[in-house]
Formats: sequence, structure tokens, C-alpha cells
Amino acid sequence: MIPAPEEIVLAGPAGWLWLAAAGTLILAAIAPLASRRLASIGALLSTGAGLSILGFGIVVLIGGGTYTAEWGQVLGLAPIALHYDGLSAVFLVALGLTSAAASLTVVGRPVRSRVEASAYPLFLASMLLVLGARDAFSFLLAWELMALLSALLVVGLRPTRSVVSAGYLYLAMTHVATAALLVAFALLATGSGGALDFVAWRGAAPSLSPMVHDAVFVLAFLGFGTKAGTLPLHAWLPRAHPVAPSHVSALMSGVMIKTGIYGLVRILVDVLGGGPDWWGVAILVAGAFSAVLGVLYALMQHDLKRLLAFHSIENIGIILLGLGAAIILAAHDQDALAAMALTAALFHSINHAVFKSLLFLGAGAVLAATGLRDLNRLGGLARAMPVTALAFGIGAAAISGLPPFNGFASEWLVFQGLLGAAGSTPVPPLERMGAGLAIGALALTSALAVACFVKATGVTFLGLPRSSAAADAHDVGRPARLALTLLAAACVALGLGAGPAVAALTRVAATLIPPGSAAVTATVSAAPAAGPAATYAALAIGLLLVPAVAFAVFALRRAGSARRVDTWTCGIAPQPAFQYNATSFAKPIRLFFGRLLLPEREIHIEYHPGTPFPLAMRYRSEVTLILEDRVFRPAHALSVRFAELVRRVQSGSLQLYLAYTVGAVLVLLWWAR
Amino acid sequence: MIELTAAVLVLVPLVGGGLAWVLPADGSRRVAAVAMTVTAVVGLGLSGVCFGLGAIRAFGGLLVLDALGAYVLALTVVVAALAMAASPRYLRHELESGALRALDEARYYALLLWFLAGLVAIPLLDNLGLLWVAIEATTVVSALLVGITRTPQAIEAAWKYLILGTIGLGFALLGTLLAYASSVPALGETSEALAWTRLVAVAPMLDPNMLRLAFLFALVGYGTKMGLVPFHTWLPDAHSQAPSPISALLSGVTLNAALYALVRFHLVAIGGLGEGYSSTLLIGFGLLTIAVALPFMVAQGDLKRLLAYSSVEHMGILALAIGFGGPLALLGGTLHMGLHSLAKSSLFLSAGELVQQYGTPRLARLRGALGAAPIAGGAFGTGIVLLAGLPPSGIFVTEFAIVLGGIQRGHVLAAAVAALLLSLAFAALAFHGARLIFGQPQSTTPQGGRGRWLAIRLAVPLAVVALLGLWTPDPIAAALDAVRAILGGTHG
Amino acid sequence: MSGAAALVDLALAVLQLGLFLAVAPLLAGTMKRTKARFQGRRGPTLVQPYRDLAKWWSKRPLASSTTGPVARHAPAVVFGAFVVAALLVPFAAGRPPLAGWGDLFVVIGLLATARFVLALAALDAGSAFGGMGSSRDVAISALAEPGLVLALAGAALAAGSSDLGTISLFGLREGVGLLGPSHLLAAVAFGIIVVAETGHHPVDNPDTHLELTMIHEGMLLEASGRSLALLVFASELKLVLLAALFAAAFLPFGAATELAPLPLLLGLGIGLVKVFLIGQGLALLDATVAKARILALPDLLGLASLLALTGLGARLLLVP
Amino acid sequence: MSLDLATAAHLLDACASGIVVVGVLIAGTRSIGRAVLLLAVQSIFLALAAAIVGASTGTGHLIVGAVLTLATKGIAVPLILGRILRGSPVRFERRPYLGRRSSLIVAILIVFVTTAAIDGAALGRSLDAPRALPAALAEVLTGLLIAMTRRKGLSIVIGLLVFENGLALTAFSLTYGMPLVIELGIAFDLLVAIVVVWVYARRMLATFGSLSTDELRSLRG
Repeated sequence: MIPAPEEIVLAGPAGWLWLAAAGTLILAAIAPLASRRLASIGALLSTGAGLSILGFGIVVLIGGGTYTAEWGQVLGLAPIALHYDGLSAVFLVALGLTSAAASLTVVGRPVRSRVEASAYPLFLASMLLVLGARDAFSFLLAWELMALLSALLVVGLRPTRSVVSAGYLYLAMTHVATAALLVAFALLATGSGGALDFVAWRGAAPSLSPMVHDAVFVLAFLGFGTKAGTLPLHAWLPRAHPVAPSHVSALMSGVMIKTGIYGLVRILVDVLGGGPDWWGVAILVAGAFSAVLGVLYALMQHDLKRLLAFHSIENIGIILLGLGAAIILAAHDQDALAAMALTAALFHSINHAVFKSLLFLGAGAVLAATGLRDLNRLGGLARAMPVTALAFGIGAAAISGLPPFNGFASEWLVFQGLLGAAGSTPVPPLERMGAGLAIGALALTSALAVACFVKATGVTFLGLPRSSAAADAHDVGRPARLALTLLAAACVALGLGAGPAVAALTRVAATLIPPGSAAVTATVSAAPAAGPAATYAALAIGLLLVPAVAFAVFALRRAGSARRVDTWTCGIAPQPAFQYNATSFAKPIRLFFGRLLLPEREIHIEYHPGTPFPLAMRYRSEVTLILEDRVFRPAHALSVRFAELVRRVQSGSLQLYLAYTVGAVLVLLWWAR
Repeated sequence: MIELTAAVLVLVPLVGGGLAWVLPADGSRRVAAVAMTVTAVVGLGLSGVCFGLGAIRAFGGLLVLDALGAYVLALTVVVAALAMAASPRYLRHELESGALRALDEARYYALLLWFLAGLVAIPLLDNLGLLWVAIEATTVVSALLVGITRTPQAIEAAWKYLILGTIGLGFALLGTLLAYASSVPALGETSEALAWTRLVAVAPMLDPNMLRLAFLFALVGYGTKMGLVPFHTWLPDAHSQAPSPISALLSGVTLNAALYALVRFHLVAIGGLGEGYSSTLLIGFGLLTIAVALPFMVAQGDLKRLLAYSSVEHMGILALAIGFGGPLALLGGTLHMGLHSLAKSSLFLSAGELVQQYGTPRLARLRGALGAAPIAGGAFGTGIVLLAGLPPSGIFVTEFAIVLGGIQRGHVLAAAVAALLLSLAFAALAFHGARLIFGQPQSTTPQGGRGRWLAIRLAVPLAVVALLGLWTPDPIAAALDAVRAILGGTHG
Repeated sequence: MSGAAALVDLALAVLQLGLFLAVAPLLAGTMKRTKARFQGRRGPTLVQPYRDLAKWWSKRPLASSTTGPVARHAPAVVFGAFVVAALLVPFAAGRPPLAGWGDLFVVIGLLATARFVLALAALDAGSAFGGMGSSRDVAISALAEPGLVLALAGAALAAGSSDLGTISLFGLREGVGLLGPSHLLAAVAFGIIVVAETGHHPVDNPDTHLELTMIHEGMLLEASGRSLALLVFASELKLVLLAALFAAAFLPFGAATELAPLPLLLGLGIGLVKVFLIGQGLALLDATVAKARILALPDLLGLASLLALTGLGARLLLVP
Repeated sequence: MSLDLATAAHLLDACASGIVVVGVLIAGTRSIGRAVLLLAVQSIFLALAAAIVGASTGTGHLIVGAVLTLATKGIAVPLILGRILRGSPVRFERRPYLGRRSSLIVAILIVFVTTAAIDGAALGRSLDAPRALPAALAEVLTGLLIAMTRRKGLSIVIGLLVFENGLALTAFSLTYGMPLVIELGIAFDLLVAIVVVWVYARRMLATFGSLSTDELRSLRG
């Protein structure tokens, strides 16, 4: 129940698009409550809203310009105060694309519960507000709304015990993180005489003392980092994302955690205008650890959605590498390079949104088709669900950073940013070395990502089915397939069209970090550009690959149809159990990185009675999540024990209680004497 | 006219209580209903008038109702009405289960009305001495209500409440004495010398040392009643053992009343001693209170005790807000007071439903409330979320304002610590809440109460809390601002 | 760019690609021969690899009944990726034929694409050996990647750009001055990586088919006919490619600095010699060093990354 | 009837000393019955003090206050406590937290400390009774001491009443008492409180069979 608009400056086509999106979302939220039959229409409406958000984002991104609006009042504060600019637009594009596709997958599916069905569009709306909020109050309001709704969607109304605890952990962590944000914002507000407006803060930021700047940085990193799921604030992510409904997981991994990145850029770069280079170093370190550990843990999973969740941590790490490089470079006035690194971070944010939601929706399709998330029981699905398989494969290639897909383009830019940081002399040697190490970390990460997605794709879609459920799977409905195709196409489009995309994002980055006149040392372009600067001619390379591959394909075709025979398995009829599965595929890496992963395994062998011949064998191997298992759990247990200890104070003895009062009185008298 | 209304406001519940005591059960129920309605209408009307036309004075200045008083009065009658509305259903269950005897019903209503009489008197009295008398009276009466179910725990709780409350209020009396002593030189030995309107007026002329001690003891005394650590020890016992409607009243109203009294002293103190002294004390005790309440919420085994400790926590927040001072924090504090009353009373009522249905307050045994009792469980879950200050909850706004205001007034560390503690308190509350709402109920648990009326009773206050988080209508905004101005004291 | 320059580029591209394709099997042949000599055998003739390719090319393919489009098209993609990569590496001249199309990261990316597709294809047949091969291959290249990137990044930092043309031109300009400690360290690191990537001792055994030891071969086990031909050809091409990359980044001496016929021919010749020598080096390794346990590889490849890092450190921290 | 300030001051001091002595005795006794009796005596002293102040300073309402005190604290309350005591099986403190001798010592210490610390004359009131204020605060503390160190519910109530007496004496010595309305209110509250105590004492006896607070330890944490 929001009162009539007080001020709407959401003008022009963009304005209409925004209003269309908002209106559709509200309708979509009401529809399921109205009647169960309308629920699927709600999904359709959400799709439409997603598309208009996408349109809105593109218009703002290309057309530039800003759009503001304001509604309602509480204690003289406006609950909804919007101001969309280029930075918002970057994430709006991600939101639009992802939400359109995600909503499309649930069109025509029976709704699990009407409450959730109506919470879902509101969740989209909350993200739309977060990206537009122009002051601390409306931002935190939308932010908390987003957290609450996503948590509701994760938990649902009839959750199992583990789901509840996952949702609880998520909500609690994000709420504590928000407290940090609140303090950070309050500090900024005091700087600008109590004004809550981001713009006002930008003006007042220089007048704040460096100590305040650092405090804000730390708090903002805690607050936004938790939402983004960077190490060591990630504990909630791999637990909450897998248990959510797949289209929600897609949105959470694709967009919601990006709002953390958005917040970091908005506050650190836009409002504070960068900072000392130790900020950048801190972000770089967090990013490197997130990337490497994220992908390593992902490799160790055999639950498909959990695997994808860990990859979100990895990609957030990659984005942070770009951001960290940008801040370090900006701190030493290498603005051209800094802008490029920032562009890298923004571009990877969009790309990750696309391919991660694609992968989650693909996993959702697999789940819908087989009811399985356990890779070790999947296999051979490519035959039954070719579209899903192809789309998932493209997503896998993209997230593994392979040309000519979009993931490679943004990782290439991140590499260039780090290279710039390592190479520019004004940056102190140690920081340069840090950037060098980050390059190594990123290389390791992308190689491990290749390994992980060979495993995920291969074990799921190739070979022989490992369970009956996988054996008689059927591809998902047309809307879902359409959504997957859409996103896969986006992966290719953003890969080949990286040139224009990067150009647009560079304009945005330039508004945040004005790049002086210095020459750019690396460019992603469509057409080749000779010269000393490193280039990635995305379109040209892509187009060159086509004939190169096509020729070979043609040659293969000429050989005529192959004679079909069984796979050679040393003379026995091939069986699914012969294949490498998720666990065995990852074994070499599990052993290579044993010091880090601390794997533990148990093998049960039952023998034929009285013989040395095994009858049945069971093998289980789990790795240790160092932070969770060795730090967080003990800490939590400790704090609870502490609470138990404190509760002894309330011993039930009246006399003791009196003693407290008297003691307090005496202390007070002594204090006030 | 005003005299008459004021008299009606206090006398109706007083006399009604007398009637209820002598009448048979259903008769007393009717009397209670009528008296409650009248009191509510008159009370709201009176505060409405006050907000509309400014402060009201009657009986030669013995009664004064300014915006702050009007606000407290309005909250009092509203929450009391909620509690009263919940009472018949509650009593029916208790009588059926044999926890109460037939005779107790009439007594319950009588005591409830007398309790109400004391509560509505508090914000009217322009005299610190009579204020004390009224508060002590409510303590004594409510002590009887707390122990009305003669279970050993109830008796224990009531006994502790009585003793600790009386001794605590003894300190408040000492404070009042000192205030009197400090003002006698200025105002002479008349009851004038205890009229806070006058005291605030002549505050600069008061004997500072006396005033210092006066506020100190008032803090101890009313702090006891309001549940500031370390004087809170009685609170979880009493609030958890009392009949749920009474718990709602205790948490939703009495705490506010005590706070109100303390605020009057605070205003005199900042008038006489300036900012530093009383504000520092309030901030200190506020933080201590929140910090100590936290572990008790984390490792809590009893549903109603959990809510009680959350009340303690929120009183800490209010003390903090008033200590911070400054328009933003005070505005936040003002709204917070009201929203906490509404949310907490609704929570106690739904918790009461659940406790009666499951037959135990032990959190370990309360599971799957959403399935077993859709209405009460849903209301409880929503209430927890709103109370914890997740949007769209007014409490989100108020906590935002309080922390922001605190930092703007330079209390960066205090505000930051408070923000952290609050979020942790939410974690604790949500932990127990989640396990209560979801999960599998034992097959033995009977189906929970249904009925539109129950739903409305529980939902309306929550709806208000939620709505105020997005939009405060202008009249309410104006009223809050008026209260804020008074809380602001000399530097409103 | 002007039409003439474009024409030169095209000619250069065709020339380089043709040369690589032509030389790749020969290089393999020479290496086999050397190895055989060391083992006291005469070994196959130098043209044997050509014969093998021709034989497979003309055979009717066999395909596992479980395989699908992935296994069918993978060889083409692998081959195509290598072909494109081959055009991005400077060989005869200090600049690659397709100057300004992509830098060293693009080359590495294309190699990764090939690896990704091949590893996937190996899983398609559903045999244990394919899985073993792809699992081990991706694991080993995961260990190799940091060293590879860091070594090249060192060179890139020295040249001030990750563009391979710029790097090798810088090397040509520097001359002997290039051979600083950091450069040598990076070069050694890259050498180790080449061994791992091309699958020679002590990392892999190029011509074993002993199930439990094979890595790269394991992935080719289910391929036959033209698919096998393409895959083998591709891996031979990969060797030339990596050798050329090594030469371009770490010993570009002799490459032409301007696009005149004579220097180009000279550069061509010198380039071939470099590639040949590198090949012989690898063969030497195969013949003399024993294949290491797979669990010993992290140490070896970790050493490579470490050397590369030390090189980087020497460049960033020591040099003022 | 009027009284010149000098004599009044002496008399007031005398009453104050009497109150203090009685307080010490209460702290020192283990028999609850005796404690009740002493409490009555103390209240009578208090009433006397009120009367003296009233008579000397001409604040007439204090006479009323004196009568009130006598009626409630002096007569009604002790009677009620007596009733409760008669109902209870155990009539003296068996094992107080602080033993008889030591609590006696502490009580005396309290008196010394307050007398030494607080100078009643400093108030500079027309009725200059330097003992009154220290005595009052001594009683406040003694009352708290008793309440804190006794196990039996009734003894705690007695402590509470001593505490109340202390407050009242403070009122007389500090400001010649409070305005009448308030005195009335306070007295009324006290009476009601004692009645409620009575009610609960009976319920405790009915439920636990004793007034010992050791029974009241079930509500924790």
C-alpha cells in the first residue's frame, strides 16, 4: 500500500519501460494470491517484466542519462527513492536477462506454493529497487527486502530440517552484514551533515578523514562481501543456493550476489572515489583466495547445484581481482588502466550472470527430468535432452573462460588489468608482485574451471546413464528449452560481440574513473587492430574459427558413416560402473591439492564369506572445508557455550538478584561521586 | 469537561474492577468489556485532543497530558484492549485445563481493570510523587495477576516480582525524595515542588548534587521496573509465568510506563545538569542491557522467556535512543516504543496460543507451528520477522534512525556496537523462530485455534507495524514529531 | 590497414600455416628416430608419421555405440583451434601473421578450448580409459597452466605488452641484453611446461598404450579413422606451435624485423632449426629420463610455477 | 502544640539513634518473631520522629504522617506479619547466608561508615539534627543487608520494611516529609503490598509448606 507518487522523473521510453516492469511485477505478485490458476500467468508476467528491465537497462546503458523517482515517507525518509545511472544499468542488464530466462523456465510448471509464487516477482522487484536506490535508507530497505524474500524463496513453506538451517544461516549472516553497512552509511552521512544521498556523499567524501574512509571500506567490504559470497564471508552461499528452487538459484547466483559487487563499486569507487592501495590489495587477496578455493571445492562436489554454487564463489573472486586491480591502479593515478580493470570487473559480472544462470537452469532441467542432483547417478543425458545438453555445454565452455565465448573475453580483460597493475612502475614493487601472484592464481583458477566443467558436463550428459532415472529421462518443456537457448545465445553473442559490449562498459567505467589521456594498453575489439597494444579481436577470432573447424568437419563427414561397435572395455560388455564418475574424475586433483583439501576417505569391502574375493565395495571421499570445519563451527560452538555460561548469572536466587541491584547502586554512587 | 473525561478515564476501570470482583464470572466479563471499551475510547479521544490542540491541564495542574503522555496513554489503551480481547479465549482454555478455578475469572478481570486504572493514571499525573505511587500500585496489582495460576513457578515469579519490584521502586522513591529536596528551596514545600512541568521550568535553579543523586536513584528504581540490566532479574520470570494477555500488557505497557517516568527525570536532569550526565548513564545502561540480553536469547529454552528477554533488549534500545538524543534518534525512539509495544504484545498473544496448544513453553518441544497452528504460527513468524526489524517493518526504520542518529551525535562506537548486537539478537530470535515455525510437530499436538477473530486480533497490530515501515500518515507523523520535540527537552 | 599490407599478411598466414602443417609430422618423425637411436633401434623412417596419417585418413571409421555428436565433432574443433592458434604466433618474422588479432592469452585460451573439447570427447564413449585420460590430462594442465601463464607474463611485462609480436620484437631489439636471470628462469619454466603439455617424459609417454600409464593416448583410444588422424595431426601440430611460441617469447633471435623476402626466408630457416632442436631435446628426454609417477608431477610442475614466479620476482623486485 | 527547634533537634537525633539501634538488633536476631516486634518498635520511633518534626517546624501534615506511620507500619503491618508467622512452621532463620554475629558486625559497621561519611548538618536546614540523615541511610542499607542475607521470605519482607523506614526517615530529615497526598499514597501502597505479601505467603505455605526462598530456585537462565 504505497501512496500516490509524489515525484516521477522516470521520463521517456526508459521511464515507460521501468513503469512497465514495476507494474508487471506487482501484477505478477498479486496474480497467484488471487487464484492458483493465475500462478503460471504470474510467471509469464515476470518474464515480460524481465524483458522490460533488460530493455530499460540497455536504454540507460547506451543512451546514458539518469532516471529518478520517489515514493512515500517514513520519519521524513523516502522508502523508495530511485536514481538509475550507467553503473546501475550494467547490473540491470544482467538482472533483466537472467530474470526473463529464469521466469520463463517456470511458465506452465505447477506452483509449489502460492505464497512463494507471489514472493518471487517481489524478489525481482526488490533487486530492481536495490540497483536504483539513491540514498542509504531506500537502499538498505530494498537490500533487506531482497534478503528476506530470497530467504523465503530458499526455505519455502514446507522445508526439511537442512533447508531450514541453510536458510537461517543465510538470513542471519546477511542481516549481520547489513548492520555493518548501516554503520558504514551512518559514517558517510555524518560526513555530509546528515544527508543520506549518495550524490551528497560523493561531494563530501574528500572532507572525511582517512580513518573514516578506511572504516567505511572495512565495513562495506564486510557488508557487501557477505552478500557477494567472497571468502571468508561465503559460508552461507554453498548451502543456500543448492536448496533453492532452480530458477531462484539462477537469480541468486546470477544477480543477487552481484548486488554485493554493485554495492562495493558504488561505495568504494563511485562515492569514495577509490582509496589507498591497501584496499585494492585486500580485495585482491580476498579475490584470489575466493577464486582458487572456490573452484577447488567445486571440483570436489558431486551435487551438481552445489558444484555450481561453489563456482559462484570462484567467479566473484575473479570479479574482485578486476576490482582490486582497478583500485590499486587508481590509487597510483594509472587511471586509464584502472578504468580498464574496472571494465573487466563489470563485464565479468554480466557474463557470469548469463552463464551461471544458464548453468543453474540447465541443472534445474536435469533435476526436473531425472529428479537427481547427484552427478554419480547421472550420465548420458545428451541423448534424451540434446537442447539442454548443448546449452549447458556452451555455458560450461563460457564459464571455463574459453574463446570465443563471453567468459573468455572478460577473463582476458581481468588478465590485462592485473598485467597492467604488475607492469606500471608507479605502483610499489610489492603490490606489483601481488598482482603477479594474482595472475598465477587466475591462471590456475581457469585451468581448474576447465577440469571442473569437463567433469560436470561429461559426467552428466555423456557416457552411459548411471541410474534408471537418468536412463529414461525426457527433455524439459518448450519454455524451459527456449530460456536455455536464449541464454546460450547470449553467451555466444556477448562473446563474439565483446567489442561493442566492452566499449559500452568502458564508457560507464570512465564516468567512475575518468581515464586521463594515457594510451590504453589493451583493447577488446571486433576487428583486428595492429600495434603494440594487446588486442583480442573477438569477432574476427570467432569468425576465423568457423572455417577452420568447418573444414575439418567437412573432411570428417566425407569419411562416410562410422561402423557402430561397443566401447572396448577389455572384452567385457561395457557397464555404467566402468566409467569414471564425478568422484573418481576429480581424484588426481584431490590428491594433488591434498594439503589444502585434507581429503578423508572410507572404503567398505564385503568379501564372499571365507574367500579373499570382494562381494561388494563402497567408497566415500569427503574433503574438509577448512574455514567452515576448522574455524566457523568451533567458533559458533564456543559462542553458544559462552552464552550458556552467562546464563548462570540468572541463578534464581532472590538474594543474589538483590545483591546485583545493591552492587550496581554502589558502583553508580562511586562513579557519580 | 476535561476534568470529567480525565476522571472517567481513571474511575471507570477502578469502579469496574470493584464491580467485576463482586459479580459472577460472565457478569464480570461483560463489565470488563464495557469498562475497557469506555477507557479505550476516552483514552484515545483524550490523546487525540491533546495531539490536536496541545497539552491538557486539569485539577489545577495536578493532571497534565502533553504529547508524550498522550502517546503513552494511547499505546496503553490500545495494547490493553488487545490483551482484554484475548482474555476470554485464554481463560476458557485455562479453566477447561483446570489451571484456574472458577472464582479466578472474576478476580482476573477485576485485577486487570485495576491494573489498567493505574496504567492510564501514570501518563496523566503531573507529579513525580504520585507518579511513583501509581507505578508502585500497578506493580502490586500486577503481582497478583502474575501469580493467578497457582503453579509453583507462578508463585515464585510473582514473589520475586513483588520483592524486587518494591525494593527497586524504593530507590525510585529515594530519587523522588532527592528531587523534591533539590527543588524545595526553589518551589517551597508544596506538591508544586514535584510537578515535573515546574521542575523542568526551574531546572537550572535546582541543587545539582541533589539532582545528580536523584536521577541516579530514579534510574535504578524505574530501571528495575523497565528491565534495565542488572535490575531486570525479575522480568523474565514474571513475563514468562504471567497469563499471556498479562504478559502482553506487562511487556507492551508497563515497561513503557516505567520508561515514561524515567524520561521525566531525564528531562529535569538535562535541564539542570545539561546533556552529559543522564545521557551517558542511559547510553551505558542501554548498551549493557542489550549486550546482556543477547546470550540469554541465544541459549534460551523457553518461548515466553525468549520474548521477555527480547523485551529487555528493546528497552535497552529505547534507553540508548533517549541517551543519544538529537532529533533523528529521538524520533526513531518514539516510534520504536510504539511499534515494540504492538509487535511484542501480538507476539505474546500468539505465543500464548501456541503454549496452550502444545501444552508447554519449552522451545525444544515446539515444532512445526505453521503446520499445526496456521494462524498463531503464521502470526508468530511474521511477528518475529517484524520485531527483528526486517522490512517492511517500522522497526527497521526506527533502528535505522536510532543508529544513524547516534552516530550523528558522535556516539560512533556505541551506535556501532548496538547495531552489531541488534543483528546478533535477530540471529538468536530467528534461530528459535525458524525451528518453531517449521519442522515436524509431534503427532500428538492438537490442531491449533482457527477463527477469523483470532486472525484479526493477531494480525492487525502486525499490519500496523508493517505499514508504518513504508508510510506514516501525516497526523501520525505530526504526533510523533510533537513527542520528539518534548523528548528533545531544552534542545528540541 | 592498406590492401597491400593485408595481402602480405594473407601470404604470410598461408605460408606459416602451410609450413607448420607440413613440418609437424616430420618433426614427430625425427623425434621418434632419435629416440629409437638412443634405444639402440633403427627406428621408423622419417616419413612414417605421414604414412600413418594417410592410412588412418583412408580407413572407414569405427565409433563406439554410446558416443554422440561430441565425440564426432571434437577432432574438428581441436584441429581448428590449433590452426587458428598457429596463426597468432610469430615464427619467421617478429610479428605473427595475424598481427593484432589476439595476444598470448588468446593462444593459451585456444589451447584450453582444444583441451576442453578433447577431454569431453574422451568421456563420451563411457570407457574407463577415456575417463582416466581426460581426468589426468585436465589435472596435469591445471598444474601446468600457472607456470605457462606466469612465464609468458614475465616476458610480457618486460616488453610492456602481452602482444606476442611486441614481445618478440622487444626481444630482437634487446638482443643478448634480453638474457637476464628473470628471462632465463621464465624460459626454463616454460620448457618444463612444454614437456608437460606435449606429453613427453617424465610427464607422459607419447607412445605407450599401457592402460594404467597413458594420459594423452587414453583420450584417443576410442578414436579411429579420420578422427584419429586429425587428433594425432593436431597433437603433432601442437608441438610445433608450442616450440614456435617458446622461440618467439624467449629466443626470438634471427626472426625478421621487417617484411622483406630475404630476412623472412632467413627467419624461416632459423625458426625451423629452433623448432627442430626443441623437438630433439624432447626426444632426448624421452630416451633418457624415466616417466615419473603421476603423484610426483605436482612437484615438477610446481617447480615450473615457482621458477616462473622467481623470474617475475626478479623482474619486479630486484630491477629498480 | 509547638516545640522549639533546639530541643526538637535533640529529640529527633534521639529517635534517629533509637531507630538505628533497633535496626542493628533486627540485623542481629535470628528469631523472626522478635524481628517483627523490633520492627514495630522501630516504626513507632519513626512515627515519633515524624511527630517531632511536624510539631517543631509547624508542617502540620507531618502530624498526620506520624499517625499514618503509627497506624500502618506500627500496628497493621506487624499484626499481618504476625499472622503469617503463626501460619508458618519455621519461626526463625536456621541458616542465613550471613551468620548472626557477622551480620551484627556488618550492621554496626554500616552505622559507623554512614555516620562518618555523611554529615547531616551540612544540609543546613532550620531543624539541625545531624544524626538523622546518616541514621536514615544506615537503615536503608541495613534493610538491604537483611533482605540479602536471610533465607526466609518473611525475614526478607522485614528487611524490605526496614529499608522503607530508612526511606521515610530520609524524607523527614531531608525535607520534613513529602506532601500529604503522596504520604497517603505511599502508605496505601505499602499496606496493599503487605496484603499481597500475605496472600502469596499463604500460597507459598500451601504449595511449598514453608516460606523458605530455597524453594524458589526453579526459574533460571
